[in-house]
Amino acid sequence: MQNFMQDIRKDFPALSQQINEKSLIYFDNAATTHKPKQVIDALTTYYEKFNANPHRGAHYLSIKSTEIYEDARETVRKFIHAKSSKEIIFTKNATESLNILAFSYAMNLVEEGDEIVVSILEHHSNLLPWQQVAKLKGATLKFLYLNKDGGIKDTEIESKITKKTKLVSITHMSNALGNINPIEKITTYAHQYGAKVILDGAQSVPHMTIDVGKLGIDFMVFSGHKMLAPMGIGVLYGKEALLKEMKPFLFGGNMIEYVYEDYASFAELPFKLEAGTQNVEGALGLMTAINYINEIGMEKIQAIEADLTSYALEKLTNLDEVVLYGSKNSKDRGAVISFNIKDVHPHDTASILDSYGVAVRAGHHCAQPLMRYLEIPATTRASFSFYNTKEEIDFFVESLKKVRRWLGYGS
Amino acid sequence: MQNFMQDIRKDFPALSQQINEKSLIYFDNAATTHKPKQVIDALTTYYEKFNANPHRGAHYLSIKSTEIYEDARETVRKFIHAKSSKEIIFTKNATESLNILAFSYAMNLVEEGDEIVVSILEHHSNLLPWQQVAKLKGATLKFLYLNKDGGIKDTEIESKITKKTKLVSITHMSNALGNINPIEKITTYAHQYGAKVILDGAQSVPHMTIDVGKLGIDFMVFSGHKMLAPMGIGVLYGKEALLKEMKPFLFGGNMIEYVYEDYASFAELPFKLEAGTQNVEGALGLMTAINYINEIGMEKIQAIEADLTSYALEKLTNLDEVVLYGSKNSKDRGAVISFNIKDVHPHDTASILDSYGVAVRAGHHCAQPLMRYLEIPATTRASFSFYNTKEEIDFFVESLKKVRRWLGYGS
Amino acid sequence: MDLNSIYSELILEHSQNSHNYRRIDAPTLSHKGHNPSCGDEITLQLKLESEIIKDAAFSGVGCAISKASTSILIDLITDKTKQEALNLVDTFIGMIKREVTNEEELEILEDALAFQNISNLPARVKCAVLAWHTLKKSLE
Amino acid sequence: MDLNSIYSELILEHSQNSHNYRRIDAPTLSHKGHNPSCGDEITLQLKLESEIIKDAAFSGVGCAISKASTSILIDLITDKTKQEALNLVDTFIGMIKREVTNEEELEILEDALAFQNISNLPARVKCAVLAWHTLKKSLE
Ligand SMILES: Cc1ncc(COP(=O)(O)O)c(C=O)c1O
Ligand SMILES: Cc1ncc(COP(=O)(O)O)c(C=O)c1O
Repeated sequence: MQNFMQDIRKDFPALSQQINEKSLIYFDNAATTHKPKQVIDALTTYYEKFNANPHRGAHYLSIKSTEIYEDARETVRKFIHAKSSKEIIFTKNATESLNILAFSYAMNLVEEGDEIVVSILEHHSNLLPWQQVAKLKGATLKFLYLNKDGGIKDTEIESKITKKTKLVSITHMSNALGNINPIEKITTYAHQYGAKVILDGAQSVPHMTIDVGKLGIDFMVFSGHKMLAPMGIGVLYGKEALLKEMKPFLFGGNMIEYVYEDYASFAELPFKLEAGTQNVEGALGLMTAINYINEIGMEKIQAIEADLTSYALEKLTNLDEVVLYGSKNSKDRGAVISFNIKDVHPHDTASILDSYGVAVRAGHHCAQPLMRYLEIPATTRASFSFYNTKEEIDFFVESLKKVRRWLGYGS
Repeated sequence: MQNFMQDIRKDFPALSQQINEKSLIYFDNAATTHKPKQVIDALTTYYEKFNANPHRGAHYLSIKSTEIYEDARETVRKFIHAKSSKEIIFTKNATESLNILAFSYAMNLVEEGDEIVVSILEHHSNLLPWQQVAKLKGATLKFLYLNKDGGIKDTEIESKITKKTKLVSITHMSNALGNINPIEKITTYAHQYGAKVILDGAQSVPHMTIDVGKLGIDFMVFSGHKMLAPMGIGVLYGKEALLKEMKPFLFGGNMIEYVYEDYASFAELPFKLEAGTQNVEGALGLMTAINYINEIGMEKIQAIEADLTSYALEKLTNLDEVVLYGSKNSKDRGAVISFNIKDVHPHDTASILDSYGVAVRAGHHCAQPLMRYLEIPATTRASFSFYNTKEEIDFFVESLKKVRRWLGYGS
Repeated sequence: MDLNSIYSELILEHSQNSHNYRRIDAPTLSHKGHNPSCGDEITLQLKLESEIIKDAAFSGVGCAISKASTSILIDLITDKTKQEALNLVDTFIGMIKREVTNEEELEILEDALAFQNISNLPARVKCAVLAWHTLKKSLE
Repeated sequence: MDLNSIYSELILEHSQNSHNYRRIDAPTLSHKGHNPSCGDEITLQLKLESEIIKDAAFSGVGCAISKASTSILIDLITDKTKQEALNLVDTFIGMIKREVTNEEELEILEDALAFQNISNLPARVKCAVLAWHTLKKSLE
């Protein structure tokens, strides 16, 4: 394990930096992860050897770019166990994927009086698009609330998802608390009423094996940058029959069949939903990142991250000055820990930790309604990746202990 | 000049490749350009030393990423001579920028019976969004047609832009023919009637000095990948007062102020129009590309490209088997040459040239209505960048001469 | 890439002044195939008499490869049954996709074997298969 | 980065149990300032008597820096004229942006000089200026 970790960390140049004369401890992985040199090198090679506009050219570089782009699509398909590569649409991030679903799918599905169900845990990106649809269509947005543990109870699901529900859009793993939601239960329940289920996989796809078929979901979204790939590339997965019904979201080059002055017909899936020049290098980066993850093995990644999380949870539970949010049971959560230090605003905590080289996030984590629900203005969040270590957690905890003193409290 | 060119070409690793055992001659620059090593290195450094989610974190890497992203915005602002960096919105490509304008601006501006004016030269990306707006609003899409030279005559402008016109969206330089349109005339004329003008600068921003104020336009769009930067980054420029009126296009993280369960207020410009995690490395790549262009100097770039274009035009004019499209006058055009070889379909031409290592494009160039207007199914297109050379043009012309023979014609 | 194997005598012959490039009077089937990304557009006309393709012809625009492929297809299917023609299409598509590689099986393609190496030119595969897909659609 | 210069005695004193953290009866002006990205929300209350700020106080939530900055601001503007207060705000913002660097000019900021180095902590600049911007908006 020791050696394995040393090897792994060598793959990530950013991890061996000094920040403020301290070794960087990067615990902001839920925001974005660092990139292994395999991904960085793949991009460099792409620029040096390939780089052309795919799908449109008869020349060598264009053919290569097309191959790379479509290989990336197939790699994503396998990774999430989708049936067909037509079900994989490349977008710029999870947020765009959700907006496509809101405006090109839900706007045609939801009618006045219908209900859309989300949870109070949602990231703004999985909330604002539904507020828009609800407003424009005269539908109602309903929230699944949490029990004390941060979990969603069966009774909550059963009472909120009803025959009025047309759509459930829910996060798999909360970026703010780390909680993992009971997706299979929700899909089974939603499908009873014929409602469609969208999974926000931004936090789960990077950290657990995903089988869209087993989960029973209709759509899923995620972002490359949270899973070792570059920013600027995201994915929208949808069941082929459903994507087929959808009208295009962006209109322009690449997504057309015939174009007349006053009329145009559109290409088949997946191209119908990919307008303009696509981010080929982003797709290549995502493919390379997935290959990297597969090489380590998702099960190993999950085991390492679960181990780090329970180690950190235990240490933090032992600190009197720390208030923890989210499930106490590390089985119900991913590698995200939200907490506060008594009497200290999370921004001060984050700045002080930063001075020790420890990068954590402070704020509402794009989940203002959740913060309001928990009656806290903000939290401090430490989120781990498989490349983090227990030694880093030890140092982080030691640094945390100094925070109150910096702010003039006895301890 | 000789030495300068040698130095420049060394900056572009992709240019010194062998393709099919021939030296690559890359004449598909209107589709996408290659990237100088300065850009590639900037990305590598970013991944190795920075890389974090901007605008949300109190830690060092996040602060650096924020700085890089906002520096990039300021660099773009200066490059196109916009007044404020609030006028610069980062998007994924020119196509997305145009869709934002269609759905977040034009849909609120255009009413039944109004007219939207485009030209018959438009790229599908600057046509399909307007078809949608026209259809959804019951407005009429009007086309500026061409004279024999491929130019748009004053009388055409004067007869098509009328008091019914609400919006003119026009390409600065045609990607299919190379023609440069008389933008100042169009804006002056459109503004007389209070119509707004959108400039599709996808082909012009990479190749000429742009001053949005002098051009008098209201909005402009372009893509990074056509100007030495990566794919996945584009720009929407708009006058601040106009962008301010616009409703958001994508909804989610980053573009909010306050979020409640059933309601959200939005951030100020430019953030209101940038939802979700942005492509920071793309913005950095664009900034580095602009710095590279500035270092050479846009005037020098223009001079080199004009020289290459007239050299090639002259050579091609002398070939009996070549039919040229677009203006005969190299002053009215950018570094794009569209042509066909008699009796030969452009796809065959492109494949044969490819076997000589010459990368050109064949097809409708995302301008089907133009092809139909010109009554040709497709053209072959050679498009130059300042890093191309006359020797490359010589070789290209020699290879062209062999095309008819490959297809069994005497010469 | 070996251009000679693509722009071969046979293919050039069929791409220029093909005897199949004409119109049939009163065809029983007429189907348009298109390749929007290239602008290729080919109309295939068939005259069927009780399951037998008695006559076939094409018109439209296309590159040398798509025209030759169409013309060779027509030679091949004339006087064949619908079922035989469909079988030829499947074998041809199989050959292009490198799924059918058995030489004996491929033999029935006769002149159409000239396209065996088209997958070395991935950008042109669409041109080679256009007419075959069109035939399949029109017969089904 | 020198944390000592940020979390100094003075700032800590003002951020905890500040004597200005209270409510005024019948304020003449009450203005809410917020920093959505952090969740900071501060209400500034003023009692003006013919252009003189007779009393000022704040309430709300915020980090140590925003609370200290607010409290120090309040000490500074109490018994000053509106014009003097606005001048202090401009000088303070100028200092933070490193546009005003002349020491004599900065002297009027007194305790607020403690924030001179906050720009070394770019993520916290917003916290330090929140109250000052809020005051400016409320007076204008
Ligand atoms: C004139 C013109 N407009 C718009 C576009 C669309 O750019 P993109 O595909 O990068 O969105 C292009 C390039 O393809 C173009 O040449
Ligand atoms: C749960 C969740 N959903 C959606 C998003 C949005 O992802 P992006 O910003 O990459 O679009 C994030 C990340 O910020 C997230 O954590």
